Formats: sequence, C-alpha cells, structure tokens
Amino acid sequence: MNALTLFGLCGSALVGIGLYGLIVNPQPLRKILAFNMIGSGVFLLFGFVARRGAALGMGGDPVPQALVITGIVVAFSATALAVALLLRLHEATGSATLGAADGDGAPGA
Amino acid sequence: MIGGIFVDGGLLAMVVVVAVWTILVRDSFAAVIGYACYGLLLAFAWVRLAAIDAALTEAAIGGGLTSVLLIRAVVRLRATEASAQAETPGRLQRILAAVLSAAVAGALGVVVLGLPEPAPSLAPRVAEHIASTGLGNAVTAVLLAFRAIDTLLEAVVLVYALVAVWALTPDRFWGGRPGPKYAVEPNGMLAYLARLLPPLGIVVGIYVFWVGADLPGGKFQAGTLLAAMWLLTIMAGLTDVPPISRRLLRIALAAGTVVFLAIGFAGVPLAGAFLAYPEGFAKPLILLIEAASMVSIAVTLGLLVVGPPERSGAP
Amino acid sequence: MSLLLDVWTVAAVTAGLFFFLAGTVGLLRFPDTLTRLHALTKADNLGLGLVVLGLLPRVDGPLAGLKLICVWLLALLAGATASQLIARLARRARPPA
Amino acid sequence: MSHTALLLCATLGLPLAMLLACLWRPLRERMMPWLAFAPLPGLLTAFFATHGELLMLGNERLPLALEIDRAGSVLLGVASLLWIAGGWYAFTYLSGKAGRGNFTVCWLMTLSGCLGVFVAADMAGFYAMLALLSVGTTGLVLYEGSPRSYRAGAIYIGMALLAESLVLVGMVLTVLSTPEHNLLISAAPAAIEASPWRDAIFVLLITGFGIKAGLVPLHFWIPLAHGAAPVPASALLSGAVVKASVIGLIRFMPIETAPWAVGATVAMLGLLGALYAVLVGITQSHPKTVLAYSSVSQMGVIVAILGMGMAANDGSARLIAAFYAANHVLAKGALFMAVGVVAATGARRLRPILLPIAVIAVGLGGLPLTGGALTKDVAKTLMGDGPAGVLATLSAIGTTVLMLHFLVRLRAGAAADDDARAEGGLLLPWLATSVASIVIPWALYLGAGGYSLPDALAPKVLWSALWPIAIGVLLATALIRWGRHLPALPEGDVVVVLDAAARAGATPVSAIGGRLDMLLGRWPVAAMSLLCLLLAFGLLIVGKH
Amino acid sequence: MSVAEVAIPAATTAGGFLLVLALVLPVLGVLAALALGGRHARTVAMLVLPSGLVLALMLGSELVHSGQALVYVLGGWAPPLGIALRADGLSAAMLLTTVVILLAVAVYGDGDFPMPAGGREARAPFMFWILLLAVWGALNAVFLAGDLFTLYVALELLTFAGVPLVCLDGRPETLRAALRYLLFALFGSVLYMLGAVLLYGTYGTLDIALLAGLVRPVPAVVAAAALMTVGLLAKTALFPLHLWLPPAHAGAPAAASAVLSALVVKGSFFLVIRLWLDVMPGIVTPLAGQLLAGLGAAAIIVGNVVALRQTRLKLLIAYSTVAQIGYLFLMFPLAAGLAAMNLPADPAVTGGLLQAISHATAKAAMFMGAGLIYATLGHDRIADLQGVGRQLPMTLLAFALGGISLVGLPPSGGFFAKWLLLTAALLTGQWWWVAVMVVGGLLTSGYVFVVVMRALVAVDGEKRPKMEIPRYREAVVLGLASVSFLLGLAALLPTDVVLIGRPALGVAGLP
Repeated sequence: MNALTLFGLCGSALVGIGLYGLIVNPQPLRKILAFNMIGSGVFLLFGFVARRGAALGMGGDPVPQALVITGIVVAFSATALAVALLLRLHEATGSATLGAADGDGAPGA
Repeated sequence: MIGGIFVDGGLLAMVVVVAVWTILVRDSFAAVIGYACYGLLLAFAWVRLAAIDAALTEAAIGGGLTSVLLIRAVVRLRATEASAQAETPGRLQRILAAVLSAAVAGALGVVVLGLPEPAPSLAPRVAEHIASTGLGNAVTAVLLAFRAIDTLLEAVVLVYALVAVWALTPDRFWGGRPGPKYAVEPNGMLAYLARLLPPLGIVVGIYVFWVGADLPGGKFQAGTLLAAMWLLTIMAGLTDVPPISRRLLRIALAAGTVVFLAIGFAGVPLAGAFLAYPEGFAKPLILLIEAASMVSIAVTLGLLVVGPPERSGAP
Repeated sequence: MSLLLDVWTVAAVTAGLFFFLAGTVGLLRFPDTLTRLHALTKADNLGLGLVVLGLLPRVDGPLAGLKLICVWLLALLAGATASQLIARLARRARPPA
Repeated sequence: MSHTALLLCATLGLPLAMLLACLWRPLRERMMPWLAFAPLPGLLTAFFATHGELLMLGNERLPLALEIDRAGSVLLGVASLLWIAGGWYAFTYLSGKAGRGNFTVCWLMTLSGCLGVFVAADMAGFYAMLALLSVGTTGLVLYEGSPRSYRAGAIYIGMALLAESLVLVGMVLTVLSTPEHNLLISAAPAAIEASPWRDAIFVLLITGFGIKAGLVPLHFWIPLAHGAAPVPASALLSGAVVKASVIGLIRFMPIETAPWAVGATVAMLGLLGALYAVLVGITQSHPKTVLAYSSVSQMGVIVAILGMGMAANDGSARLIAAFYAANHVLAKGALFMAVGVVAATGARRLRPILLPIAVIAVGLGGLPLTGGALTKDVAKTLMGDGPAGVLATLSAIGTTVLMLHFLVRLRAGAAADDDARAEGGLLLPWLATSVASIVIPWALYLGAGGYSLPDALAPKVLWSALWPIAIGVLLATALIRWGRHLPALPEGDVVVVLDAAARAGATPVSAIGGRLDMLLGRWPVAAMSLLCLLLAFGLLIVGKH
Repeated sequence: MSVAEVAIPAATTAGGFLLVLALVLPVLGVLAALALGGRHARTVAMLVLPSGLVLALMLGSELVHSGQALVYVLGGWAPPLGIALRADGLSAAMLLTTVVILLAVAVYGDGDFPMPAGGREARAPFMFWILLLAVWGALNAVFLAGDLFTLYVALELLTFAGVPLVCLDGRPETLRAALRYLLFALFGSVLYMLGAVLLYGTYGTLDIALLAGLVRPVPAVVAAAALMTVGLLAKTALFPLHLWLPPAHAGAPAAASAVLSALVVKGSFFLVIRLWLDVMPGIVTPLAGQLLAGLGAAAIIVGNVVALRQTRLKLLIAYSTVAQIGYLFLMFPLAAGLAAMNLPADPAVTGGLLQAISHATAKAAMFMGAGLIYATLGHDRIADLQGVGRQLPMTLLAFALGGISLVGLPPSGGFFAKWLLLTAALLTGQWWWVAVMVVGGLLTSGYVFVVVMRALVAVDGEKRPKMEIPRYREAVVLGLASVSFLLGLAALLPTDVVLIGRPALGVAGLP
C-alpha cells in the first residue's frame, strides 16, 4: 500500500461517484457534470498507469500522459456540445429535462 | 518519503469529499462551484503524479473552461431547477443505483490494484527515439510525433464539436454573433482587468507554447490561455464575438488542421511516410504545427464556450 | 548568512500562514458578504505576499524571483477584481437601507 | 449450348424478362394479352428437353443450376398448359377491370416461380422460386382489395413464409449433411438418409411442404386464398401452384430408403386429411370454396401416394404422384374456369356447358375412362388393399359427393339474365383445358406410364372405379335432399380457432412489449441495466478462467 | 508479459497509402466546406464523395490482389510506440458500403436541403453537407484505425457528427432526443476509455494486432473486455440500451435518419467485431457470447413486437432498426462455437457482416422512402397511407424490396446472411438462434406486409400531393433498395472479400 496506489483507488472511487450521479440526478446539467467526473476519474487512472511506468528519469510513461491531454480536450468538446444542446432545448421548450421515452418523435419530412 | 503518503492521502481524500458533495448537493449552482474546486484539486493531484503537462491541461480546461461553461449554463437554467428536481427517482432506485455504482467502483479498484508488476511502460522506447524529434518534452514528442494522428484527429474533434454547436443555431440567427452582447462599463473593474491582463496573458501563452517543446507546456495549454484572454475581453464588453459567417474566422478555425495535414503530407516525399518529419527538421516543423494549431485551438475553444449564435450579425 | 535567510524565510512564511488562517476564520465567522470579502481579500493578499517574500531568497536566479512576484501581483489583481464584482452583486441583491 | 440448356433458360428467362419489362408502366399496361405466351418455353422444355442434363449457371460457392427430370417434365408440361389457358382466360376475364397492371406483375411472378420450381436443380434457386411464387400469389389473392381478400392474403403470406422458413432450415441441415456442403438437390435424398439430423430434416421438410400442399390441419389458408382470388388466379393457384410442394417432396424425400414409420405417418395424414376436407367441403356453399376443399382433399391423396411410396421404399411413387398431380392440375383448372364461365352464362344456355363440367368433376372421383380413373388405377399399385386402400376408396367416394355438391352450387351461381352467354375468351380456354384434362392423362398413361389400353379397359378396373361412383351418387342425392340440415362451417374451418387463439395471444404480448419498451425508456432504468450488463459480462468472462 | 517482450514490427504494405487518403479525404472535405462556406459546401461534398467511391474501390481491388490486410505505419513509428492504420476485408466492405450509401443520401438530400439563392449561406443545407462529410470521416477512421485509443477518438467524432443530424430541423422534441442520444453515447464512450486504460496498464500498448498476441484472461483484461463491450453496446443501442434510438432516428429528417440508422450505429458495432473477433477471441467465454446474442435475440423479438404496435411509419422503421441490430449480434457465439470446433468461422463472420451491409442499404432506402411519403402526404400515419402506391410507385417498390431484404427472402443480402448464420448455428448445434431468426423473420414480414398493403389501397380520385417529388429522388431510393435486394448475388463473386486479411479464428481462438 504505497502512495501511488491511492491514486488508482481514488480514480476508481471517482468513477463510482460519477456513475451514481449520472444515474440518479434528473437534471441534464448534473448528468453532464457527473460525466465529467467519471472522465476525470478515468484520466486519473491514466495518470496512475503513467506514474507506474516511470523509468529512465522520466517522471512517468509519457504515452498515457499524452492520451490524458487528448482525452481532456475531447471531454471538454463533449461538454461544450452537451451544454449548448441543453441550453437550446431550454430556450425552445422552457423545460430542461430528458423527459420519458415518449417515443413520439413526430418525424420531419 | 513517508510524508508523501500523507500529502497524497489528504489531497485525494479532499478530492473524493468534494466530488461526493458536488454530486449530492441539491443546489446546482453550488454543485458547479464544487466542480470548479474539484478541478483545481485534481490539478494538484496531477502535479503529485509528476504529470505537469496533464496538470496544466486539467487546470486550464478541466477546471477552468469547463467551469465557465457550466456556470453560464446553470445561471440560465435556474428557473427549471425546481421542476427538474421533482423527477428525482425514488429511494429504492437511488439505493439500487448506489449499490451498482459501488460494485462497479469496487471491482475497478480491485482490478487496478491487481495491475501487473513491473508495470509495462513505453518510456524506454520514447527515450530511445526522442532524440530524432529534437524535442525535450517527451509528452510533446508523443503528441506530435509518435501518436501524431491522435492529435490530428483531436483537432478535428474540436472542429466537429464546434460545427455541432453551430448546428443548434436558430435559423433566424444563422451567420449571427454567438452569446449575449456584454455592455462595457467604462470604469468598471472587469473592463480594467480586461485591459490590463490580456497583454500579459498573451505573452505567457506564447511562452507556454514555446517552452512546450522542451518543458511542460504546449499548444493546448497555450491555446486555452489565449482563449481565456479573448473571453475576458468579450465578457468585459471590450470586443464582440465576430459573426460566425465571417470568412476569416472560418479560415482561422481550419488553419491549424490544414497546416498539420500539409506538413503531414510533405512527410511522404521528404521523410517517406505521412506524418513523418525529415531528419533534422523535426523540431521546427513541429513548432510550426503547434503555432498554427494554437491559434485554431484558441479560437475554437473560445467559440465553444460562447455557444451558438443568439443574435443577428449586425454589431 | 544562510542562517539569517532561513530565519527570515521561516518567519515570513509562518506569518503568511497566520494571515491565511485569519482570513479563513473571518470568512467563516463574519456576518455578511461584504465583511467576509474584506477578511478574505485582505488576509489572502497579505498572506500570499509574505509567503512570496519568505521564498524570494531561496529562488535560483532572478527570473524565478520575477515569476514569484508576478504570481503575487496577478493574485492581487484577480482577488481585487473578483471581490469587486461580488461586492457589487451583493449590493444589488441587498435592498438599499 | 445444347438445346436443353436453351430451353431451360427460356423456361425461366422469358417470364422473368416479361416481369422486368413490367417495371416500365407503358409495357406493363400492354402486357396482359401476352401472358398466355410466357409459359410456351416451359411447354417445349417438358416435351423436348433431355432429362438429367444439368445446366450450371453459378459458381462452386453458389451453384445456380437448372435441370429437368421425368416427374418434373410431366408436371412442368401440364402446368405450362394450364398457365397458357389461364393467361388467355385472364385476359378476357379482367378486360376493363381496374388494377390489371398489378395483376399482370403478380401473375408473372407466380408464373415464373411456379415453372421455376420444376426446373430448379439447386436449393438456393429452388427456395428463391418458392419465395417468388409466394409473393406473387399473395398479390393475386389480394387483387380484389376487399377486407376478405386482405384477411386471406395476410394468412396466406404468413403461412407461406412459415412453411418456407421450415423448408429453409431443413435445406440447410440437408446441405450440412452432404460432403463438401453440396447445394444440388440431386444430392439431397442420400444426404438426408445418411444425416445425423435425419428425423429433424424429415419433420422440417414434410411440415414445410405439407403446409404448402395444404395438408390437414395446416390446410386452412387454401380455402381462404383460393376463394378470395379472382377466378383465373384461383384456377392456377389450385391447379398448378400448389404442386410446387409435390415436386419438393418428390425431389427431396429419400423414398427408396425412408423408414416405414415416416412413410406410413405421411400417408395416414394425407388420407385422413383427404376425407376431412370432403366432410368440410360439403358444408360450403360457394363453388370456388368447394373446389378449394376438393383441392385440399386431392393434395392429401397425392401426399399419401408419396407416403406409401416411402413406406414401401418404392421409387415409382415419384412418377405416380406426378401423374396423379398432373391429372389434378388440368381437371381442377378446368373446373375453376368453369365457375367463371357459368357465372357469365344464363340458365337457358347452361345445359351444354354443364355436361362436360359434370364429366370432369365426377372424373376427379374416378369416373371410368377419365383421367381420375386412370390415376386411381395406377395409384392402386401403391395403395394396396390395406387400410390405405380402403381410405383411398373412401376418399374417391367422398370426392364424388363433393363434386356433385359442387355442380349443384355451380348451377345456383348462373347468370341472372337467362340468355346471357359467356364470351369466347372465357369459353375457349375453358374448353381447351377440359379437353386436355381428358386427353393428356390418357397420353401419359399409355405413353409415359407404359400401360396399354386393355389395362385401362379391363372390366375389373372399370368395376372397381364404378362402384365408388355409384355409392357417391347415392350419398350425393341424400345430401342434396337433407343437406340443409348440415351445419354451415366457416370458410377455412380451423382458422377460426386459430384466429381466436392468435387474438388471445397477440394482444397481451404486444402490450407487454410496449410496457417493457416504456420502462427501458426511463433513463435510470436504462443506465442501471447498463451497469448490470457490465457486471454480468465481467462475471461471465471471469467465470471460465 | 508486456509489449516489451513481443516485437511484431508492423510494416507498411503496398497500397497502404490508400488508407491515409481514405482517412484524410473526408476531413479535408469538412474543412474546405467550413472554410469556403456558403453554397460551396454542396459542391465540395459532390466532388469529394465520388472520389471517395473511387478510392474505396481501389482499396478493395488492392486488397483482393494482395490477398492480405493493408497496413500503413504512420510517421514511420511502428506500434507499440506509433500507430498503424489497417484495412482487412471487413474494413474494405464497410468503407465501400458507407460511401455508396452516403452518395445516395447526398443525391436524395439535395432535394430536401436546397442551397438558398444568391450564394447566401443557410443553416440547414450547410450543416447537412458538412455533417454528411463529417460522418463519413468519422466512420472511415473507425474502420481503419488500428489503435484502441485512436478508435476512441474516432467514436467521439462519430457521435459529434451524429448528434446534430438528429436535430437538424431544430424542432424541440428532436432536441430532446439528441440530448438523450448524446448523453447516453458519452456514457458509453467513457466506459470504453476506461477499458482502454486497463489494457494499457496491463500490456503497455493499445495496438489491436499487438494486443491480440498478448491478451490473457487476467482480471484487468476481463474488466476491460466487459467495459468496452458494454460501452459499445450503449452506442449501438442494443436492447436493453436502445432508449435513445427510436426518438432520435424517427425524429430526424429522413436523409439524416437514413445515415444514422444505416451507418452510425454500425460504427460501434464494427468495433465490437474488432474487439471480440480480433483482440480477445481467447478471452470472451462461450457464456458471454451467449449473453451477447441473447440480448440480440431479445432485441429481435421486442423490437419487432413494438414495431408492429407503431402507428407512425418512421417510428416503425426506427423500431425495426432496434430489431435488426439484434440480428448483428447473433454472429458472436456462432463464430466462437465454430472456432471452438476448430472450423473456420467464415460463415458467422461473413453472415454477420452481410447482415450489417444489407440492413444498412435496405434501411437507408426505407427511411428515405418514408421521407418521400411524408413529403407527399404531409404525414406518415400508417393507417392513412392509401394511394401512395399510385402516387409513389417506385418508392413503394423500394420499400417492399427493402422489406424483403429485412425479412430475408432470396436473392437479397438478408437471405444469404440468414443462410450463413443458420449454417453456423446448426453446425455448432445452437438451434435456439435458429428459432429466433425464424420468428423474427415472420414478425418482420408482418409489418412490411401491413405497410405495403395500406399503401397499395387505391383511393378514388387523384389525391393532390403536398409536394411534387422529382423522379430522380425516387430513383435513388429504388436504386439503394435494389442494391440491398441483389446483394445476395455477391456470393457469385470469385472470392469472399470480407475474409481477406482476417486472422484464422480457429487458431487465434485458443488462449
């Protein structure tokens, strides 16, 4: 049980916490937030893996670190899109929930 | 160092606590603020993991821009919160969800602890080949040489995301300006800051980009900084967002990726492979790519934050 | 010589930490937004300043020192702006007495 | 390219070409008069193609092959004849009616499929023809567009696809039983016999083809479909199209080696079905429906012949069944056309028409010197004098009764105007078919069958054919006298039960499906089921290792 | 054992550069359309798509000639340090299918999204053309990438291109559907990435080919397999994770629905194939395969039953997609079973992919047909489809042909897919999947029949169409449907393209 494993466990915990939020919180905004939390948990695991691979004077395996940077940017793009969609939905309907699967997507031509 | 475990332990404990609070707290605004703090704490965690590049990115994008996005959203969505809360699932479902999430997290933890020793690592291979890229920062070498395609596609991801955001524009506003119009307060504090800070920010940004080749830093961190400066001037009302129909803007968006692709193809005749750099020219070419990308990234990130057009193009 | 520097560093940083502590207490104990802001900004600016002063002798090279000072100045600037904005919001929120 | 190859290609090619031509509206509208010519190559093939010459069109991965054998050519020939007459008849019958374009397309589809199954030598092709035939038939059944025809069409396509799925699975098993997975039908019987899944294949193929043949109790779609289709279509469906199942059984069943039990079961099913169909048929009032039930009965006998062949491991059953079927093709075709003719003829002019109809009708029951008598005589060699023979005789009596009942119902359906006369376009094809239905059986009997005239005219034969007719006539008179006391069974008898069952079953299932979908549409439920799947996969994969 | 010990130097093969072109061409199209803007978006798409078709054909012929997978090592950095692009038969087939369908959709959509006069730029058409190219780029990346993380990025690209397609016409309910879709897709992709982390932490590489040689059933790998599989299932909308699909696919404009239903869901499905058949055939257990196909079976039954309940045409088609996705997953236990018997898994693999392709073509045609029907009648209530047969004969024929392909009658691709899957199922003694396929086919025929019947009913008096449909649009729909209908004749090709360059599962299957 060294300090490093704590990061691994913390990452797993964050994933779990995020999952719970993603499931139970009805507000899309909070779901987006939870998604980001899961994501950061995963990134932390990347960091953990990278740190384990430290060698030859490198503080960590640079490849996972690079992957994290890519991942963060992708996650941000996803968040931006989700938020924009949510705000547009609110503007159009006044409500901001996913609603039930009424299934009635009145088809467009 | 035995002190390390306490520092890390405390830090991570705080991270987890803030995370739990962020998820559970009833008021969404509070949750978003909580998330911002969470992002900063994570940045520290990254520092502890000796991943400075990741730390910078997490602080700048994960903590900074994401929080800005979320705050803007939560303020606008205030009205809907009560009604939305009504849809919270019942106790039974919540317990079930908690159990399942805990099970997944637990299993994950077990797996993580069981990862093989000695840990596999590409660090040696990177060390072996980094010389041929002329770079000092291994992460940058991975991003722009060894796994350049990921970075290329990532730049494309940003473009896609922006296109998707713009697709949400109400038809009447197409070609208009994103976000609300911020009124400038002549001697307001924000305006003052927005006048004072950007020059400094830009210098720092360019510095971060420049050292990125050899030290922690790089185009993403730099681009984020520039985007932040831009957003500051916008929110202070000093400048306005350009209408999305403006040709120059579009070109700025595409430029980074195009330069990347051009250099990539140049590699075919010059270095024998797509995305390969000719011997000795690796570093300048990479810096060129980064410079171009930095601009595109800054613009794209800024526009992603301000969202789809909400008013006509007229100033 | 180095002993003196050490003493200086320890003293300055301790003082800085004290101000941080005070600021936090104020944040928790003071009655309304404006007073809390007052406590927070004052203490933080001072505290950070002292910490920077304490660390200055230990930096290698003037550039690093410059960086430290920049950090302080930027923190001042940001703190001032933020508190100013928040204060304005608070005043708007509160009915003029 | 040998003449056989040419003929085989043309048999399938001409109808398909005309079908393709129908994609273009102007051609489609003008296609009707040419329908009668589409089957000509088939007719020529039946006469002139050399048997057993394989024409390979595909490659080894998908061998699309054509071939004609003895039994096949018999059926192909009579079917082509009936299609020719039917095309001519339909041209007149539908003149001036709406939707002739659609009718033409469906007619050509059915025609191609019907002739195709007789020449297809590989399973993929055979199945394709079967499917084409089903789709086309559905269209013909739906032609009138009445609620009745919709119900009939829906039930038909449902049963047809069910049958084809069973056949498909049976085929795949058969292919897997052949070395180097051979798709040629000629390899099927041996493969089935040697197959580890032999019994499964028997069940699948016999049930599948049984449905297509209208084997009781899976016959209910026939009265509905053949009742609902317009007269010329019914004539072809009841006469030619149902024979696809016969050729299927003939080609696939390992008659020489099949176990006795299988054959006996099939035979019993067929014969009992034949009697049952008669019993239901005499309660029907609509002449076309009566004929449809008679078809069910006759198909039962044909299947029974093959069954007895399997029981006795006597390969001659193939030809006999084909012969029996051939007679039925023409006779039933003629009778169905007669319905249209009579409907267009006034009471005063009815007599000259009714006479030949009567001969053919009673001929199905085995009236001496008719095709019916010849076929029954030939079939006797298989049926023997055991229970099968008895049942066969009973069915002959029953058929006689049913046919007389048909004549009565037919008479009632004459045109209101006493002086009305059917136009030549209806009369001539009907007459031609009638004549053919008398002549062709003789030709086959003496030619292909290798029998001689004395065989047919031996007093014993005549007597054995005559006395069931006599009894039939007696019963029929009784029926006509007291028939009104019989209960009026609904068209397609057991279908009523099935309808009820289906309705009782379908509604709750559909409701459950809807509710389940709703439930899974809720975010928390979906998300949690995702986590459950996650754990499940994890555990299952860990499970082994 | 980590990647340090194994060194399989991947080398660029002849024609490998085609992969780069196939990957980059659509992206260039997107950037050009964005930068040039205005009406040029359409021009760009119309230029790029055909050249993409040529490219896909060249790639295919190169594959057939060389008889082995094409590889391109990017930047000359061989895996594990670098990344390689790979194309085997599966990739080539999907590349071709994608570009063909997109071409058809482009021609069709040209009618729905006319460029405004005077070079002004309007949102809907501009976005339509850009997103068409965007989906294409994302899919090509999915089909060609040889690295699990690159594939993650590609998947996100696909999502970002798919979501705006859902709400292209900006009606509120489509916005909600799009949000559901986006959130659930993100849920899936984050799980996928989690799996990737575990794999890297165990073997220090994410290269598919290398991993295939390395993976052993240790906990981390098992967890990775589960995480990635489920994440991809969520993106593929396999029952019971289909909550987002019906509203999204039914609500989108017809052209978009066609792309979403035909192609976008196939992207993540393709990754499931890669994962189960290429990366960890030795890891996934028979039981897991049974579970996967069991979900497929449930999808077939429930999807079809619910489809039969629908009163709107587009929703019916959407639920039919839910069911058809189920068919795709039957291949996994079959392939595994064949491998376990040391038989070549060809029937299962070819059957599965053939099913995917024929469904893609058929479903695209059906959705576009539904769009034309909607445009003509002004609604798509199945109960009131009378007269369509008279007004849109070609469209109805296309719908029927597509339906026949879904039901699986010869000579459609659906038939041969069914034949191959049946063969595999019976060879491996998994007869229960046979029953599922038969029942599914019958249910499918049910709703196809209902729709076609309704549409064939003649109405007295010519109904005035809401909008005149130009012939070419009907022709495109019919053409695509005919492709699906005649796809079975691909069995007449000399070689089974799908299987080129695939690992022999019989061997790879043994841990």
